[in-house]
Amino acid sequence: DGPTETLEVAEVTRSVFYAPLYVALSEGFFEEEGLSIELTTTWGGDKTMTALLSGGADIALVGSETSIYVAGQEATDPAINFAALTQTDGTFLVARDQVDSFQWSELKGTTFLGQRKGGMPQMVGEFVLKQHNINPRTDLTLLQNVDFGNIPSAFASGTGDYVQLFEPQASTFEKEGLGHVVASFGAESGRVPYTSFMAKQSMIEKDEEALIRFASAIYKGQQYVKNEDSSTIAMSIQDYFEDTELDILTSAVERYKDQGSYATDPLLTEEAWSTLLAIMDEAGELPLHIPFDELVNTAIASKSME
Amino acid sequence: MNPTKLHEQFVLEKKKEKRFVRITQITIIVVLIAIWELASRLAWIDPLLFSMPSRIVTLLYEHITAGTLWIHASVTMFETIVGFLLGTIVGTCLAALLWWSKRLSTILDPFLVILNSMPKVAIGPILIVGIGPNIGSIIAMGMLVSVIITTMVVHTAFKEVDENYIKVLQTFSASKKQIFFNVVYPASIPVIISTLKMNVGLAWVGVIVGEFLVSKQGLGYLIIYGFQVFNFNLVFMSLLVIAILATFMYIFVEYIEKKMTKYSI
Amino acid sequence: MNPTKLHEQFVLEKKKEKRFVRITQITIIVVLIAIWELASRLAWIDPLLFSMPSRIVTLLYEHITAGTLWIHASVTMFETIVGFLLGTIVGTCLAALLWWSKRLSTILDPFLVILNSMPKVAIGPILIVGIGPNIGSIIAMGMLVSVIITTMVVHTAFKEVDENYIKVLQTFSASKKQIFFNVVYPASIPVIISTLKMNVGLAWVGVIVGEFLVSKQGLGYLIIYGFQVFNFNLVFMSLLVIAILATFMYIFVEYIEKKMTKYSI
Amino acid sequence: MSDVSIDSVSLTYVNESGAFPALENVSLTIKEGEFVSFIGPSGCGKTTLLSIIAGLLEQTSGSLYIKNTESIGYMLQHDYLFPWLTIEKNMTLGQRIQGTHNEVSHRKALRWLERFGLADKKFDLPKALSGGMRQRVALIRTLATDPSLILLDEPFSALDQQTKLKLEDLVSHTLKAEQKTAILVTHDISEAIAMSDRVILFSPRPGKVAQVFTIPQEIRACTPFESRQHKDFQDQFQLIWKELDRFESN
Amino acid sequence: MSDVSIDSVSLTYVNESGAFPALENVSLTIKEGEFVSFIGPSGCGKTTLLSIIAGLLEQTSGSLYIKNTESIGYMLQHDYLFPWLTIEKNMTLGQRIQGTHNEVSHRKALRWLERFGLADKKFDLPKALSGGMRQRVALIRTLATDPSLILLDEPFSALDQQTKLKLEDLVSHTLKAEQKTAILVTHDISEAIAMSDRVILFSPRPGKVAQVFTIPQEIRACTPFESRQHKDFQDQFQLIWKELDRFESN
Ligand SMILES: Nc1ncnc2c1ncn2[C@@H]1O[C@H](COP(=O)(O)OP(=O)(O)OP(=O)(O)O)[C@@H](O)[C@H]1O
Ligand SMILES: Nc1ncnc2c1ncn2[C@@H]1O[C@H](COP(=O)(O)OP(=O)(O)OP(=O)(O)O)[C@@H](O)[C@H]1O
Ligand SMILES: [Mg+2]
Ligand SMILES: [Mg+2]
Repeated sequence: DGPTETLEVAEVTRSVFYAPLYVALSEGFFEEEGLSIELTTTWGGDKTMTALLSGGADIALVGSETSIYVAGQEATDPAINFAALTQTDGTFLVARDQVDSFQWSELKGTTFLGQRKGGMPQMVGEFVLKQHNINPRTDLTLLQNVDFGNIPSAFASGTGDYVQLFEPQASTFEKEGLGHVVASFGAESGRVPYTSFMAKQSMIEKDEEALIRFASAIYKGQQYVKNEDSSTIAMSIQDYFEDTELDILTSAVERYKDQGSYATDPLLTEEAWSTLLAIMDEAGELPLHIPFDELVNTAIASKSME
Repeated sequence: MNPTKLHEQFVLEKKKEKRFVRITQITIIVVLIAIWELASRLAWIDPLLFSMPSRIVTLLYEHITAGTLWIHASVTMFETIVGFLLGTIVGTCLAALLWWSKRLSTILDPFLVILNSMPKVAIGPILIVGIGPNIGSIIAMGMLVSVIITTMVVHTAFKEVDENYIKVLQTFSASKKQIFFNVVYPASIPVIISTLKMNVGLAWVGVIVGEFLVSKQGLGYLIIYGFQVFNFNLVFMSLLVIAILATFMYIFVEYIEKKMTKYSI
Repeated sequence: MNPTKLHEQFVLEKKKEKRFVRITQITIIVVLIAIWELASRLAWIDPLLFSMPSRIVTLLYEHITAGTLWIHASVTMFETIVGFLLGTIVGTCLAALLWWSKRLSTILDPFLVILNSMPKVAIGPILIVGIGPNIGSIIAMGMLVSVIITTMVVHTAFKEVDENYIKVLQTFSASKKQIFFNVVYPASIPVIISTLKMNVGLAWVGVIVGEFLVSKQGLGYLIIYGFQVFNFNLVFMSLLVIAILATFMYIFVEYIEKKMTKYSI
Repeated sequence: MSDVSIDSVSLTYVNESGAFPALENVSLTIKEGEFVSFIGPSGCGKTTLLSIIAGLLEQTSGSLYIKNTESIGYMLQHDYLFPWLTIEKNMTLGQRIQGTHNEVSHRKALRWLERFGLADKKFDLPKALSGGMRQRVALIRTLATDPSLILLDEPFSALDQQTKLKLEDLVSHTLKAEQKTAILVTHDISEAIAMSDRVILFSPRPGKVAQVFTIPQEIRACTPFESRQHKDFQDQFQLIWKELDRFESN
Repeated sequence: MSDVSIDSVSLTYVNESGAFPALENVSLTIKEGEFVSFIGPSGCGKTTLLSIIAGLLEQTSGSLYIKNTESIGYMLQHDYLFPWLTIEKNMTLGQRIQGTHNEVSHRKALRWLERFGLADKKFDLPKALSGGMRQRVALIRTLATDPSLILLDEPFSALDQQTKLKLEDLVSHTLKAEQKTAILVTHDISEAIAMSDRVILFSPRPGKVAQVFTIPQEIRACTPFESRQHKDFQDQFQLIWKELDRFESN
């Protein structure tokens, strides 16, 4: 074993959605690769990407769309997606009232409390609505004015008939009887590179080897998540979620696992990338049509799985 | 030298000094902007993160011609003014209440101190639950940021009114209400006005934070959206507009201050 | 009645009054908590959104016994104290600089006003670029929130030092430096200390906002994490701890104030 | 007929650090129309006694009879004109507070202003006036409520000598013409002699009536300015000075 | 030998609203060891002239000769003791600023303190002292730098009459014993006569030297307190009063 190398990782938020990362941390997969990880939460995509671009972090865990926004502005040293962590959207459609057999068309004429404009959840949300022939502008009242952290409060206090929520918010709502998960945006949208690990181009050129080891550890985490059952996973990651009850964690993991939100390997596919571009384009937020190989490095992920 | 000439010379020098100050200020701005532009263009700093004055101005121009700037700016301006007025008025009324009952003020004092050091951002959910996810919450945030500090400062001013003025009224057997409206309140107007100046700044901060929590439009919304789509040009443009508007509001308050405090105690 | 008796009676009454105030304060707290608890239990308010005092206290107890509270609280406390000290010291030094050159202060005045009304939250990314995503950015935010207002308030205090004290030194042909350190600075200490009191609150707000930007741990981290996982018990518990710590810090500053301002001008 | 009669009044200030007797067993009778001066070392309780008479403070023990408690005018040591009110408004403040402000009373106050040579300052703010002018306005404010008993606490202390001598004459003349009962607190022995019918000397804290000097009729007949040139003035001065000096040296 | 000689000095204050002549063509010579008083209506420029002599202001025209510019002591109208310094520190402030503070000069200042009866207040803060005591400390602070020319701007105006009369004696005695040249600004004609060798009367703004009164040797020989009882004192007072009064009524 060589000397351990320290990598600074900035994550965009702390979420059950990123379970494989926490598994890799708590099960010691990084140490096995001779890596020591400094994990900092830089709340929000802008802060995370800024930390990466300004050299404050070696690796960023952030929505892939951010790399496209950056590339759209002639970045000199662009952020490259080198390992996938999640491969679908992570939000769920929660209804205020119990619905027996949910049809998307039921959304028509209701008030839908969505996520904020410009972010992936909002774009996927609208994309899915359109796929079900619902025009988000005319067929329903779409509220997009509430900050991520305050959406549950707004819904719980009576705003909207439907709401788009992440886990463990959705599980908590169900448990408390405040709402019922009726559909999953992740399941509807299909595979997209949703949250990925990124490094700067220069970093990849300089220290590809460390990134490969990093991706290997992530791969181990992903395999662990794939193979173990939800409660084992929940127990493994509990240290990263203080004060969240184990049953909520388990149910959240379960839900993401079921719909295949967790990528089972770090490899990003061109097909999924095209879906991402299509979704962004549909939402009118695509600044530039960026080719797959310009922003994605598959070599690292491939080598890491060997 | 005769007085008229001395005065003329003095006025001339004053004018010169004023011109010098203005020129220096403009120079500072121009130089800073030039350095910024240059540093960005030559990639000493990452133009992605720091934007570039030329880009900001271009964007501003686009927003002006498209008419969208007006919408965002007027919404935020409205919220700020209402939040500012509410913060000042409610704070002053609370201060009056505390002045009225010394006992009440002793009892409430520690609560005020604690409230003052609470991060107001954290009570976002309570606002949203109480008022709903709408403009009301934003205004409430703009008010909340300034109301406690206004209460404390104005209450101190009320307490510090020279008690001899109060005694003058007492010799005429004035009631407590008469004392408040004839001495305490008018004597504190200068302090109230000077807290206005501070509140201008605080109300802006509060409203922008409020727009971070809930908003469809407004300059805070533009900032958050800019962050969301990693477009820092938009962020800097919004900050520029805020700076301009805040300056105007400050100048206006200063003007009122000059008008209202012609006398001095 | 003889003086000793009168004094005893007075002291007794004072004590009674003090006890009354304390009891009322405690009653207010207890009643508020009881209402809160009841309202939550009877589901008048949603316990998910408003939590419940009993749950908060249980959680607090768990955190204390698990030793995790100590980690979060000490990190935030450290950041706050450093941010607070930096804000006060840097602000005072800037104020001294402005006092030194009247011309400089005229030139910089509008810039200060504009900076003061900038929402500091929006410059988070710039801090991250300049300082990196670490504790430095948090402390910087804690400092930034208070530094401009400190500069303005302390500069005003420096300017308002009775110029006759300065004249006294001038009659001894004192240098400008001697004037600053022998009159202007010591005469302004009471004002500086009273801005400290304000800065305690501001530093807390700044540091919490800073932890919203970047954080591994701390009370602000717990708050934003609590929002993230929709655990409002955690949010309220953190606010409670902040309230307690901020109160202690305020009492400490008040104690210093009493010690330092034995004299009055 | 007595206007004010004070019967063994004592007052003790009490605060955290202790009880401080300020007045002890003060008994005093002041006749209607009389002009009395209080004199004594600093801190002997002169202001305290005025405040008790004015009803701003309550004595700890003893009793107080004042013929017309509703009709007291108290002029504080400094002018305390309200800087945000014009001279006219300042002057009629007492009337407005007491609800006696009407056209008649307003005209009366204006006549005072004329008599004091300040008619043209009616619409000015106090800051536009010199110290002496302000003092005159404060006096008018006190007179405007038409009190039968007037209390003056070192009204001339802040003035320079010329202004002071002139105001003394004016006030003395005014009060005599209006038949007011008056109590003047002062540190200036000459002033006390020149203006009063009687000078009450208080002993150091806690204040007691140490001695009462009745001013000879010849000096009383003069205006305050003239009386200072009176041949008996210096003797009277020396008399009081010595008594006061005794207190200070102890 | 003249210590101060002022030659047709004028000063005009200029600000936004205009130019205001405060002094016009003032010429004056003060001999070494002489005690001179400046008197005149309020605003006639007495303080302005002192400031010019002290070098705090520059005249608009005219010239000024002062024998020893380094050695001027200026005592402002109020005591302006620094509230955060002990009496000892306050007293030696001038020495420390001028870098002449050493054991010898410190002891010398302490001796002054003893002579003024304040030795036990050495470690007190100014607020623990009465007005008269503070004034004495301010005087020591001025004397402690051992100036040859002393400027006093209404040093006794804030005091009550007894304290004032006593301090006048003390200051007069001290300055005479130390052979200091002194200029006293005052509003109090009696004080000017009692303390000075010459009284300079200034005309109203813009200030000009209106008249110079040389005080008769017999009055000068007395202490200030005694001189007030001197038979010629009242005549001297009337003389100056009439001149001053002429200005005020115009
Ligand atoms: N509120 C108070 N609490 C305690 N002591 C007080 C209070 N007010 C006045 N005193 C004290 O009572 C004494 C009498 O005060 P008062 O003001 O009546 O004196 P005075 O004769 O008017 O003095 P001066 O001539 O200085 O005005 C003083 O020793 C003073 O320090
Ligand atoms: N800085 C200034 N700018 C303009 N005018 C001034 C200034 N300082 C003083 N004056 C004016 O100059 C005149 C002389 O002022 P100065 O203070 O010398 O008078 P003084 O004789 O000392 O008066 P007093 O007896 O009231 O102390 C006054 O009319 C005053 O208003
Ligand atoms: Mg008094
Ligand atoms: Mg003067």
